Amino acid sequence: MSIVSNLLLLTLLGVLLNVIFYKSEVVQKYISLIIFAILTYLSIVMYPLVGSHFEIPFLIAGQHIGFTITYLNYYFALMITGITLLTVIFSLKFIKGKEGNTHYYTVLFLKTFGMLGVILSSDLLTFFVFWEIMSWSTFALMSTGGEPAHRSAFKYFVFAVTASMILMAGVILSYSLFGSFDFAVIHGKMASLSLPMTGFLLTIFITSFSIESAVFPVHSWLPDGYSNTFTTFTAYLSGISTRIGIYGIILFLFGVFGIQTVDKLGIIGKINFRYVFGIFAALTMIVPTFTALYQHDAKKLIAWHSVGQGGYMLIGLASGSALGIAGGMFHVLNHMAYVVLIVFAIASVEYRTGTTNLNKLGGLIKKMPVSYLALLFGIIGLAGLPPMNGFVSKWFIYRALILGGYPFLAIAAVIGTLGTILSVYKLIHNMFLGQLPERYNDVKEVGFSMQLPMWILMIVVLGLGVYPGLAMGLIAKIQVSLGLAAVPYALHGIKAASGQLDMLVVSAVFIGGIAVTWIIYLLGNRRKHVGQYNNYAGGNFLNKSVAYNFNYEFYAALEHVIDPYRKKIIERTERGIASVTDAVSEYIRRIYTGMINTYGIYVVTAFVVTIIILKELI
Amino acid sequence: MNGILSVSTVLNTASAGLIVLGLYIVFTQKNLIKMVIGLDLADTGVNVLLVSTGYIKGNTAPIFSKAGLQVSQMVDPVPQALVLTSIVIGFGVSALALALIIRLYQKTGTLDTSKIRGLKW
Amino acid sequence: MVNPILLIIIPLGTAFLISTLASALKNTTKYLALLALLANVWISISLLPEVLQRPINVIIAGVKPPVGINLFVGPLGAVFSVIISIAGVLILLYSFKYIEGEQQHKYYTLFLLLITGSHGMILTGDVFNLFVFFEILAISSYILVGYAGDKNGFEAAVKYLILGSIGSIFILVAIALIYEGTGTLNMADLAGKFSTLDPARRLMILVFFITGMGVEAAVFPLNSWLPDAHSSAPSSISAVLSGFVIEIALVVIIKFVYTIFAMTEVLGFLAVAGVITLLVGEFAAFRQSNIKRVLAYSSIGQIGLILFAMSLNSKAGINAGMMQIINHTASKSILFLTAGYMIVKTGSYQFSDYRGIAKKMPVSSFFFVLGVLSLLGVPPFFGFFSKLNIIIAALHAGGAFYITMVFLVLLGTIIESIYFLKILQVFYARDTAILDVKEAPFLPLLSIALFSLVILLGFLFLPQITSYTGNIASELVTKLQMAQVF
Amino acid sequence: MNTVLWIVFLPILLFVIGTFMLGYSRKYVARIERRYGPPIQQVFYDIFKLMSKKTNISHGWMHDFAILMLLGGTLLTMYFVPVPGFHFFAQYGDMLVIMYILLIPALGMALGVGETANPNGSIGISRALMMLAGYDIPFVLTFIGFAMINHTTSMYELIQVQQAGGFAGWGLISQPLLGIAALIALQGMLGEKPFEVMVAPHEIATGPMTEMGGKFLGIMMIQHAISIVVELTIYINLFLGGAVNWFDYLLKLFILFTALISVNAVFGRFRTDDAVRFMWKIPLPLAIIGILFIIF
Repeated sequence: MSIVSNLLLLTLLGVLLNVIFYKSEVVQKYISLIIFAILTYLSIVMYPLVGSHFEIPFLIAGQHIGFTITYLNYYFALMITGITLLTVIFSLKFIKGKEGNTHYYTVLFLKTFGMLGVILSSDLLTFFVFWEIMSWSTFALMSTGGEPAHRSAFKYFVFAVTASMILMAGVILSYSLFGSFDFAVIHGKMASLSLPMTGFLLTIFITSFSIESAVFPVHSWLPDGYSNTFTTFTAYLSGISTRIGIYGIILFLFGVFGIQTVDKLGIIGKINFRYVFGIFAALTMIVPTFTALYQHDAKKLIAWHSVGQGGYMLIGLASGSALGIAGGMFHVLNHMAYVVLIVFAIASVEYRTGTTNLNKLGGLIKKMPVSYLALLFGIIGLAGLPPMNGFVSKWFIYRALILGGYPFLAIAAVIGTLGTILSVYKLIHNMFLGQLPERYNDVKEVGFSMQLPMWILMIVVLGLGVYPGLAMGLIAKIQVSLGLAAVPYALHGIKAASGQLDMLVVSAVFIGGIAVTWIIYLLGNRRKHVGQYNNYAGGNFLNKSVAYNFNYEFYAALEHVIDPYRKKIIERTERGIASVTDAVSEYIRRIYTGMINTYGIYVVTAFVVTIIILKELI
Repeated sequence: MNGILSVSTVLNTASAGLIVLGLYIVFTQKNLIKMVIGLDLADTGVNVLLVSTGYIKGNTAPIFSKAGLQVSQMVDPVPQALVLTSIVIGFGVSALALALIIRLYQKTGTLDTSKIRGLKW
Repeated sequence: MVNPILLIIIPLGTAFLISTLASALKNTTKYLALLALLANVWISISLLPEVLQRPINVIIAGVKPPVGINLFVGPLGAVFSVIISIAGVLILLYSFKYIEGEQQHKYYTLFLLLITGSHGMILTGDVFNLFVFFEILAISSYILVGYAGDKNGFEAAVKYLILGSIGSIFILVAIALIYEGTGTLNMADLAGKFSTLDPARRLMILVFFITGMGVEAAVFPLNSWLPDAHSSAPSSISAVLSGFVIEIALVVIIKFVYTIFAMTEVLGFLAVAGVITLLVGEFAAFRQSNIKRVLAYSSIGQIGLILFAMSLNSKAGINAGMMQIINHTASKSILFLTAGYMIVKTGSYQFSDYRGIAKKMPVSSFFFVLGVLSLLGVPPFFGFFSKLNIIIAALHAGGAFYITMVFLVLLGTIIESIYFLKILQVFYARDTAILDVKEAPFLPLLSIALFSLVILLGFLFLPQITSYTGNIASELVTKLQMAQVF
Repeated sequence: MNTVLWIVFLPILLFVIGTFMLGYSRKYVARIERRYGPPIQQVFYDIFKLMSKKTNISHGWMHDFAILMLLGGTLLTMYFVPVPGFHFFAQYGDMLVIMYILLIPALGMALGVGETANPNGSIGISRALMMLAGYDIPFVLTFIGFAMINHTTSMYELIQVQQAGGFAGWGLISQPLLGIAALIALQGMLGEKPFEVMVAPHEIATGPMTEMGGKFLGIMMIQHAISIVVELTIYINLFLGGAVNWFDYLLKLFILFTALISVNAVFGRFRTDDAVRFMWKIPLPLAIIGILFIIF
């Protein structure tokens, strides 16, 4: 039981040590490495303790701070500590000597502390306390990296504080309704609550979590916020930070409210709460994914996809079937693995070339093959093509949607996938393929400490793709523990009555196909490698002075088709809200005119108004 | 005294009139000195009101000026004590106000409240 | 038993002593003031346990109430005395360096008078005495607002004075009406007799009193003096005014409404007034560029929140409101005091001129952040627990009305968070325009640090604090203490 | 044993069919254009010629690997699509799997072409991917509708369902809107005119094939032959009731292909944006209306 307190205390210790040694980067990085290694170990060996409960004897409003270990939060704890460890390993070199890195590890620890607290908490109040710590440290994470980061972090803050306040209202409303903060107690009393109130409460919670997990239309803080900070933080934030919102949604939909309660919340006919939620998820998949097409910055492109991929997780959860929920939860892990892999690859390129601008890069495959491979694995996962892991979870989701009778949500998922394929190809093409600019001629592959996390993640991405059962075992247990039907899984696929999935066979046939092709390939004469200037140029010659490349406005024609539909409603609404707030506050300020005579009149007016109102009251 | 005009009615009316007049001056006059005068007027009105609360018809001042004067023949002494305190305070506030206004005048060169709006919004 | 009257006499006596001995003592008068306030701290703290057992009723000059004048020290008075004394000492400590010059003895005299008035207002058991102490407090704060001697200071002082005088006229009218109706000025006596008055007169008295006191308590729209006064006063005085002066006036209103007038039916109206005050304050602060005006408007917002909490007509509400007062006293003092040295060092009130000040004044900036976090109610700082309790209390009051109010309160918090964050981002900007700014001296920082201990470690002492504030709640809501004495 | 034989001979079989179909297509179009046209086995000669070229230019390892991914992915798809007498792999992957492994060859080629560092290639890939966004959405939507109504995503089971219903059970008959939408999308998927802007020989020097020569182009042609058959088979399986035997199968292949290349022969090519717009304006609403019919 002490493992939970050890986990939390160790992270706090990490914060403390990093604050103390804020001057020495070397000390900081080794402390962080060691502590995160221990944390990862601890969260792995936490497994036998699943089901146990733990309290810190400290009262807030008559409530102990309670923690519990369930399969669900074990799953998330593993992801958090694992990915943080990899981020730290990657950062060892990456962050060295960068401006503004003094508190790099401190905020990382603080953020981890908040996230671990959120997922391990067993009652609403503890959840909220850690949620707040998490939001503030996310803000701190986003703020590192200069003026644009400050601005976008500010935007995040506005959303996050709104989310926090909504969550606070929900937390306290449910306390006054149920008389307890404890998840289990609330779950037990849920049936006694009237349906409109249940719907109201659930909407409050889901709205709050939706903001944190960047669901359309409250997603706009994410792309800038994630892409303006350090690239390693981009990876960390996209990989796990946003997904704590998903954790909240899973916990409240299935753990606290229960799927039976949620399904009672009908609106009209087949349209129920889940369906409405699914529509938002569908929009989350489509709109941000196609916005990603327009990006010229690798980090921003991935950040937009990070929004879009959240839609897949949510739509899986919204489908309500065992397969869909499993797909949603599995996609959290898969997305984390491949998105971090992708961003690490981008970070490697940034580390060597100093830019992530897609219009300035190109041809780096010759110089950085490992990073290229990492990016390739990542984008195949992201696009959801076999045999990588992204395919498996997306397959669950598509299938759940089709068989559950949600054709339009399913097509939204397909549209999202197509948009993803298009933009990830642009990503890999503009960075690694095409012509290598002369200025990158002496670029080298990154060192071992940066390659290691990439190799690990490549193995994870491919491994989970071929053997999804590795994770499905835990997910099935989570489903059972949440009172859902478990998905019938096998080590390398799924067991279902009609239309099965066996990733091992798919991969084996693929490899077989490649082998056959290789034989055919060998039948021909030997190929000869030539340089990039030895190229067809319509009969002309090429040399380094000729920019013979196609990467700017890669999808101009498609953009031309989509443009009329991009009304930027969200942006304009946000700007509208901001200017209304400004105007309101500007008018309210004007109450204080500076004229003492008016002030006196206010007093008498207040007096008269009070009398008039109170006369009615008494 | 008989009829409508009892002493307390007169006093109450007078005090209400003074207070309203004083506040009216404060709200309408732009000269700070005049505002202070208005405040003083209102203050006086309140003091009249205070005194009137202790008035008992037909009784004398609460001073043992004549032998054999009973307490029951006197008006309530407490409000008189209160009024004394209140007058002193009022005096102090007026003096302070005028002092501050003088300093303000030295800094700004005007007594017009519509021009003394360095602090607003 | 220590006589609570010393709480009033010591600062009052020291004030006169300082002003008479000023020529002899020169600049050492401040130590005298410190001694007096330290004595106050000791007295108020030693009173606490006793008062919680049974309230103390001090009879002055041997004449028993209801005729004589008395001090009534209930849990409310005792806890507030502690708040006033401690905040007073710490702010005085800050003033040691902050207030300089030949005439500083005037500052300390007035400061002590202000403390006298504060203690008097909260402890007195007599309605007219309340007025007298109110005037002592008010007059000393008028002068202190203009202490800096600049144009803004005088302008604010004059405005404050005129509005304050209007307020005191209203209070005095209320007192006259009270005396006319009941023939008594003693609060405990009044509490018994007030209900015998006819409703119209009760209403008149109540409204006169609330309006008059409301000017000092900064309830919208009576608070128009506040942004000017709090932003133009020396920062130490801003801290005092925001820290406990407006709260005292507010608590007096609450005390009267609950116990003396016993008109709890108007509480709903006060709750709405509180929320309106909160929203007006936060929105008005939203576009400010002067750091002290931001803080002043934020005080309006906070006072609205406290008024809302205390008007919930429940123990939980008063409990939460008291915690919020403690939080606001500590965090707003921190903010004003740190801002004070930033203004001194940079010479500017515009926070946009403080770009990257965190590099030059790291300690001050750090405390500023702490103050902001606690004020916004971020866990695990003290402000979180008070805000949490306020919302719990509000939702326990039940009904769509209070749910709406809670959402408005939370909206206010969002606005507040945004404008404070803007300031923090300026503080921690990477690029810095200021070159020759140094950290504030040690003594002021010590004072700020002691304040921040309250918000940092407050959550460890939650049970104790709750037991004190809980007593206040029962004093006000069930009127137990009042009955114990009489 | 039977399965092993199928696994070994299916690719060869489909390759032969595909090559003859390509040859037939050239001849058919030539006749419409009043030309004589090449012999029907011309494609065989071409492939043999390309495979035996001396010089094989490559721009790097991804260029080499892309070609393996291209044909490997196509073979993978081929095995999962049921043909009469062989549906061994259908139990390991359903239509959803097929839909996504169909994209592997495209991705492989895209990566390889990218490495060739020829802007014509990149433009071709860009166009191909945009076209993908155009035709794949309606195509997948028709499949979703069809799968939803039959409560299965397995292609083999979809065939069974259709065959159980006889001629009226054919997807094209029972769900005509979906069938027509998918037919139009299929034209795009095959890259026939009017949807062949990604190759556009006169504008971008055959696009993706610009830097491909020798055995690389040869393998691409082999892949093209197989993939045409596979894509047509998918349509047959989904909407033409599958095939009960090889005669039925070849007949349906022949008729369908003839229909498509007839369109190919008489149309010019759409600009990319027009093609995408066309796909989103005609087949997509058709498919949506079809699905609305299914729901209500």
